[in-house]
Amino acid sequence: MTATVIPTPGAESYGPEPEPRVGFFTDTSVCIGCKACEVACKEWNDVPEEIEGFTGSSYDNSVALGANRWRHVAFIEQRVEVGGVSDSAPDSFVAEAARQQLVDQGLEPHSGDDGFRWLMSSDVCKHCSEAACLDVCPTGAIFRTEYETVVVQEDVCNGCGYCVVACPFGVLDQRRDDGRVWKCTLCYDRLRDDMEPACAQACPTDSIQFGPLDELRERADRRLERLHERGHGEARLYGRDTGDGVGGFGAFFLLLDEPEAYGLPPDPVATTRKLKRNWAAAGIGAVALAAGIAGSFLGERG
Amino acid sequence: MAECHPVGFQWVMEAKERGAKVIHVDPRFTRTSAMADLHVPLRAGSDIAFLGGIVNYILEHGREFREYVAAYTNAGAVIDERFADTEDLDGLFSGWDPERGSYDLASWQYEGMTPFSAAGRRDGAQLGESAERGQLEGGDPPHFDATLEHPRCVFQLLRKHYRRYTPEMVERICGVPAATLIEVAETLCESSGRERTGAFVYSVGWTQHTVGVQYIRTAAIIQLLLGNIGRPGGGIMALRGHASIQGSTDIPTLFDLLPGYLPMPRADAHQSHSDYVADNSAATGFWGNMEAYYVSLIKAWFGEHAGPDDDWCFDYLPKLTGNHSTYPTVLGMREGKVKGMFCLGENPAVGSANSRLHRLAMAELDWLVVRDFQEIESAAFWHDSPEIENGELRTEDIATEVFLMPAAAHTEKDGSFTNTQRLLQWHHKAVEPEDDRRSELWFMYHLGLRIREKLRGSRKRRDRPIRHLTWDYETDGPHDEPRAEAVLAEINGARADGAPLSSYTELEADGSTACGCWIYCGCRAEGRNQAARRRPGSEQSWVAPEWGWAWPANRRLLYNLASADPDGRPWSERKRYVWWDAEREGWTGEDEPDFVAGREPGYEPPEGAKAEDALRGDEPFIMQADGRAWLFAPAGLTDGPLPTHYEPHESPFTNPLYAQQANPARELYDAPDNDYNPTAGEPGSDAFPYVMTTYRLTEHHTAGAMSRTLGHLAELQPEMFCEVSPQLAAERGLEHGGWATIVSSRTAIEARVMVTDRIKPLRVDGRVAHQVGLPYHWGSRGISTGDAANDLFSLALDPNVHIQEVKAASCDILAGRRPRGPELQRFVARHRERGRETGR
Amino acid sequence: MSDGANGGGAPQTRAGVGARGRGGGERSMVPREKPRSYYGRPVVKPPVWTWEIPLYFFTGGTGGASAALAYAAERAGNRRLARSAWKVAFAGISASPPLLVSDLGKPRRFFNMMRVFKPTSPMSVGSWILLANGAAIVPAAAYGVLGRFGAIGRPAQAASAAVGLPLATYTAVLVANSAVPVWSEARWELPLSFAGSAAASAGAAATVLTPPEHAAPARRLAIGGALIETAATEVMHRRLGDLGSPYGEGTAGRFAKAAKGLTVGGAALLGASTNRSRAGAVAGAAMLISGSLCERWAVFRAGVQSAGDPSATIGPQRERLGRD
Amino acid sequence: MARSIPLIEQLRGDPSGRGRAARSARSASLEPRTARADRVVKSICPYCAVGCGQRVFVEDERVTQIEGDPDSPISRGRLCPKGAASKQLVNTPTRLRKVLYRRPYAGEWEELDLDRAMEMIADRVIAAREQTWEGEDSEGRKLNRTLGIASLGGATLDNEENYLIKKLFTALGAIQIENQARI
Repeated sequence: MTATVIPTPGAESYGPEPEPRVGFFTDTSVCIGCKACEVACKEWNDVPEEIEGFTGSSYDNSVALGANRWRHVAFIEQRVEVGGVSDSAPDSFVAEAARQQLVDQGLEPHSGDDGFRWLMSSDVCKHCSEAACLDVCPTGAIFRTEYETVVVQEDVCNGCGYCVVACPFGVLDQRRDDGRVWKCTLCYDRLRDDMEPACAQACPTDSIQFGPLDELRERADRRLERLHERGHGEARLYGRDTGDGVGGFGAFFLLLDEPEAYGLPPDPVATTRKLKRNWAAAGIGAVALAAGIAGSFLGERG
Repeated sequence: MAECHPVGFQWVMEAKERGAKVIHVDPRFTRTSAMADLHVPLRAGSDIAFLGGIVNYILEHGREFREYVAAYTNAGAVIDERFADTEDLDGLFSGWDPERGSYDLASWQYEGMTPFSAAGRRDGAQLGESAERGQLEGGDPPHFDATLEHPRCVFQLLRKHYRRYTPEMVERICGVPAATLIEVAETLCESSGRERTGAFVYSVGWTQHTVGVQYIRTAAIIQLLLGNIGRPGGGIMALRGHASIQGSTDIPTLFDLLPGYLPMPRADAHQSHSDYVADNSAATGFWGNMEAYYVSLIKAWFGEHAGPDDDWCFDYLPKLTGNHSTYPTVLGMREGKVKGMFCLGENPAVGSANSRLHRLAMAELDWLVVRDFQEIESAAFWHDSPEIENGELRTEDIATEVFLMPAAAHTEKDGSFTNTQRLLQWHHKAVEPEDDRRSELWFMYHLGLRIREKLRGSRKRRDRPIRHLTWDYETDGPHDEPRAEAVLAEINGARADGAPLSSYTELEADGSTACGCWIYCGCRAEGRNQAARRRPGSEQSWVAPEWGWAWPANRRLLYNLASADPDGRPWSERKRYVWWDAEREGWTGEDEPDFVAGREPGYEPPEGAKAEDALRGDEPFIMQADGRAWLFAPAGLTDGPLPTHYEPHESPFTNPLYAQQANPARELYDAPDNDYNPTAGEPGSDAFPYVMTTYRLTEHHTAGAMSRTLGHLAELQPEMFCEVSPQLAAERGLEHGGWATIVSSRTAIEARVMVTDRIKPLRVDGRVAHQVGLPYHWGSRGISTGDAANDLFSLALDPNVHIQEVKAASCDILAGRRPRGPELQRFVARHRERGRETGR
Repeated sequence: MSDGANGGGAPQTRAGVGARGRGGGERSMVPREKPRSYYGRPVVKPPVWTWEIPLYFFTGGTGGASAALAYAAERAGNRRLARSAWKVAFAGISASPPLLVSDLGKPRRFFNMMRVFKPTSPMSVGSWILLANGAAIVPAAAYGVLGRFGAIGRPAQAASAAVGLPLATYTAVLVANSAVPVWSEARWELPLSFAGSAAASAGAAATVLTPPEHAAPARRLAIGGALIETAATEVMHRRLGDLGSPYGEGTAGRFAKAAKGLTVGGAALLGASTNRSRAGAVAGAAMLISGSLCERWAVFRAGVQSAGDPSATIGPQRERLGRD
Repeated sequence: MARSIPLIEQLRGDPSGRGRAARSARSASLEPRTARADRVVKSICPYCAVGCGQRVFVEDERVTQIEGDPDSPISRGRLCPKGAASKQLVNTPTRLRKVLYRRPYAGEWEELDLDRAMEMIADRVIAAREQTWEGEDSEGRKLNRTLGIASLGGATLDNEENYLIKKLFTALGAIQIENQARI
């Protein structure tokens, strides 16, 4: 493997005694989908509104993370089938309509609890241990802070857009009228004053927990164990494992379904892990080009 | 609760984490349902049947908390033999007068008590009585069977009344499977008793019905039977929807009340101070001191001018002659009787039932003052409304003068809000309001000053109250803002020498004390603003008594003596809250005991004792004349002593229990633009085959003035939509993400369609019941706009409190957008007619 | 009103929902025909880059390869060819920075590119490469075309050739080093395709500007480049499999098709017209240049399309997890 | 602080340029705007009736931030989306600043001086009251009231405000005083 597993590249630059690494643990099993995080974030960070209109995607009208949305709450309506395989709601509409034909005639009584569930989850920048956006940023606008978070500096970013395609989660995006790229800063400014990030501070049910990452990981492990004990076998941690393709998330999640159901990649890999290979290929290309050029002159000179 | 009170819901989540079971009963699957252990969808408007089914389950299985019920409720009271139940009279109680359309309450009394004279109480019956006053002749029920076996005792009447509310009947009425009802009932029973308590939480989903008060009453019966009142973790929590809606009920901007739930005087019964006091005070319980509360209020308002010589200024108070609530007022506006109106932080053009009627009525006013943050629909009705759009109103024909005045925000004024737990919390001014922005305190005070100035020389009798009004509050700041603390001081009350009062027990009926709201007396005890107390929650007990101030007397849990047994011992250590400390000879515990200080549990009132002295030491319900909680309400309600299932005024279903379809005492208005849908069984009801219900979303606030105008909220729910089941969508050809038109006899509105499994069709009375869910936040103004759901609803009111039925009515829903222009009303008329021609 | 047979109506975005309800004909052994997603919405963001970037891929590639070609021609003593190639190199390289600047969200902050040197960032490395190219090409071309400033011109020519080669291929790293599946999964083929494309356009441009008798190496380079470009692209399409579907659909598909046609056709025409018609050679060269341009555009647009398809992101990841 | 040159800083302990070297002077000295607040004022959320505690940060007589008050035993520092939008509620540029007046039959708003508006409203209240005064009913019972003036609102207002509304209107004999609690 070419990957070098340094916990958070860049952090070493703050000397031998950096601040403890902080992050988020977003426990979606207690998320009530109120979107306080979205609003609190916008209020604190002066993020402009972006009205997408009525999307019909359950109660999600803010679509996705982006330059103008640093917290985004997903809503998933599901019928859970036997064996835990579940489908999103839209398909079940069709099935339901068909079943209705039977109901109209045979009138099977409607059960109060037939496995329907409504998942909600507040997404945010993952503040990856190996952050592709940070790696590819050519200006140093994106950097690893002393808290080992990943921040875009608005006074440096020149809007080159490379980070946009580098992020395996689609977190970063360019603000159209501004040209720069924006994303969650984990409230870098607030951290300086020992304040919690705005979203975590607002979250009514503590679905968003902020703190030193090692503490959060312990808390998450305990929570997962508890949920499993209670029979929620579908609960899983996402981004907790430092052995994953981005070296673990600084902002990780407890999910109740596969990541892709929430619009998250199941196995994200920091693209820079393959950087050496990419350069090797380019080197081969360049050598081939040189050889080709040289070869074109073969026979030219006696 | 997660949907509309997310921050309060953190405590539910915490309880759940500790093992509490959360059951959510709601027609739609909400964010609360998503967190609940069990979601029970039921047909909107059928809750009394559902709750009655639980009552029946408790009684049939002997699951009541027997000791609690026997000791603290009126279960053993024997009722007048003339009383006849709805089971006897097919849906009516005894005393129904079809001519007057109201009940004579005489036969509902405890046996052996003289009922109130009916003379001169015509308007009273229409108005409803305030149950808080515990109107009884006095003292304990004359006939009381502690064994609860007497056939006419309340306990037995209750059994008889609810016997037919079986799980099967519940399934038939509510669409809730019998097994689910049993599961809910069993869970409640298991969660109650000495060691455990269960709580009910409700909101306007229960109140906005023609039987709204009885919904709450049914829950109260359950909670009393299970011993869940006055105990920690028990109770019935009304989750109210506005920052100070509780405060605006306590210090009422309501037509029928004076501060502290004192009734407004009525022309038919109260021509003098003594009439009024005699009629409204009780011989026993704390309402026995009603005169002291009232006289202190009059002293606060009219100061030196109020005294026994002038009958305590009784003529200064305007008198009621019936229902003057907001809906009759709107009709008065429409008829031109009301000349001017103030809208103070309220948006009736979106938020009131039949809001269309409200807009039409506003166009008949001479003048309208709207005070708000934004140009809301109620201010814009003359140039931007559906009626302007469809040509029913033309701007150039509307004579109404409109004053739109910018209001100050909560950050721009001092003052107190009373939250949903009766907790007064002070908010401090952070910045001065800019430009013309002013508080209502400023507006009312300076308006009052100007009016007084203009009437200063008047010799008219009618102007005396305004001239004699105490109206000289200290002001400060660049705008001469009256000091809110000075007003609070008047509310709290003071002795003649100006010394602040500390408790309502200090109030006197002789004029030596002044108090603007007796239940708030003590909020400035020792001259300190108790509402501004902010000792951090982490630094005090879980009851947090030093955060803000709760009325009355900073009690956080009402009737908390019921947390102890009749001997004053906690029912259980686990659930101890307030108990009798025999060594210290006093009540003690986590909270301020809700009782006469130092009165021992064994206290027996001496002969002739009055007011609270007439209550025994083991009677915790101190506001009731008999000190007991009422399973059966012998007085105080206009539509029955026991809750009974009636169909909503507009329903696609007939009442399977009784021939009486809907609440006989409900208030209806035969007025233009207030046509009613035919209800089940009437010709034309087929035109409105579905149930519709309204609700809120987390992202918006009531009629939208404080949310649709803000980008950060508007983007989260950007458009009006309706929620329907996949089955209804199939039946009506509705397309997810497309448009639907919802029709009632009043009008038609359009909404984007959300087809969702969160709305389930139910099987009701042998048919499929479809429900249409309508968030009611939208109007034509602001960043996020849409049709107003309340346009669809009629004026059909609860007879006790005159609240409109917007949580259950009938409708039709069609695919596509609604007609525009004059075609809209023609379309509605055609729809109505089609039903009449082809329907049953 | 419709009969409502299908009235449940799924939302506009159906892609990637569960397998159920999807056409019943096929039976697959894998549990899901298509990976699940969140309302069919993309997982990764599409590039925000505009037309300047694919054009820059072309100008940089052509310029860089031309510098190497010119240097080789100098060494081979083909002065006529060298002169033409220096001109093309100068044009290509000097056109590149304005294109890059123009694409920036904050063009005034272009110089922030020089704020740090980030070995982990192909764009940072590329910026320094471009800077080096810019610094070298001016004296190199001045000497090569005008014959002046030889003292610095001569070493500059060597340097220009040396940095020109990576300029032609690093852009492939730039796109391959991303979360866009159709790019990142083509990391081995893209540089060769870009190198071939650069060779084709550089050779073709030099062919046009050089008298035929001196243009033979350029012609050979153009044809050889075209063949390598076509072959590498073909391998890439095949190896990408389903992931490469953007190259067969939509805008990217049209550009890919055009690129292939123009490149193969241009190479054939150029090869056939070697000794006959100058017009034919010019036409063939023009086709190759256009083909090269189309190829860059195909790659760019394929990235946009691939990023927009959640199954392209999720599918390979799920498969990878399944393998583990 | 001395302006550091990132390229040089890279050589001083941040070779990959991903950490301290890339940090701008602005970032190095960043602090939350709340740290600059002249005062923090304790308040209560103006939306629903849960009564969550708020802290209002004021700088140069402007509200610069509103967030939950961790001291509150009700809310423990948390807010819902509406409460979290309180800053926008009070600062939004669309908020009314001036009294607007619509004349009878007019098609437009016009600005009106606040003092003048107060005077006009006082006159109209007195006139409407005179016009619709009811001293007694047909049976001679005392009424002492007017049904010509109505007021709606109070649930969003302070207790002190409701008190003055009820007090003044009652003294004027107006009884149709209502609020959202009815609705």
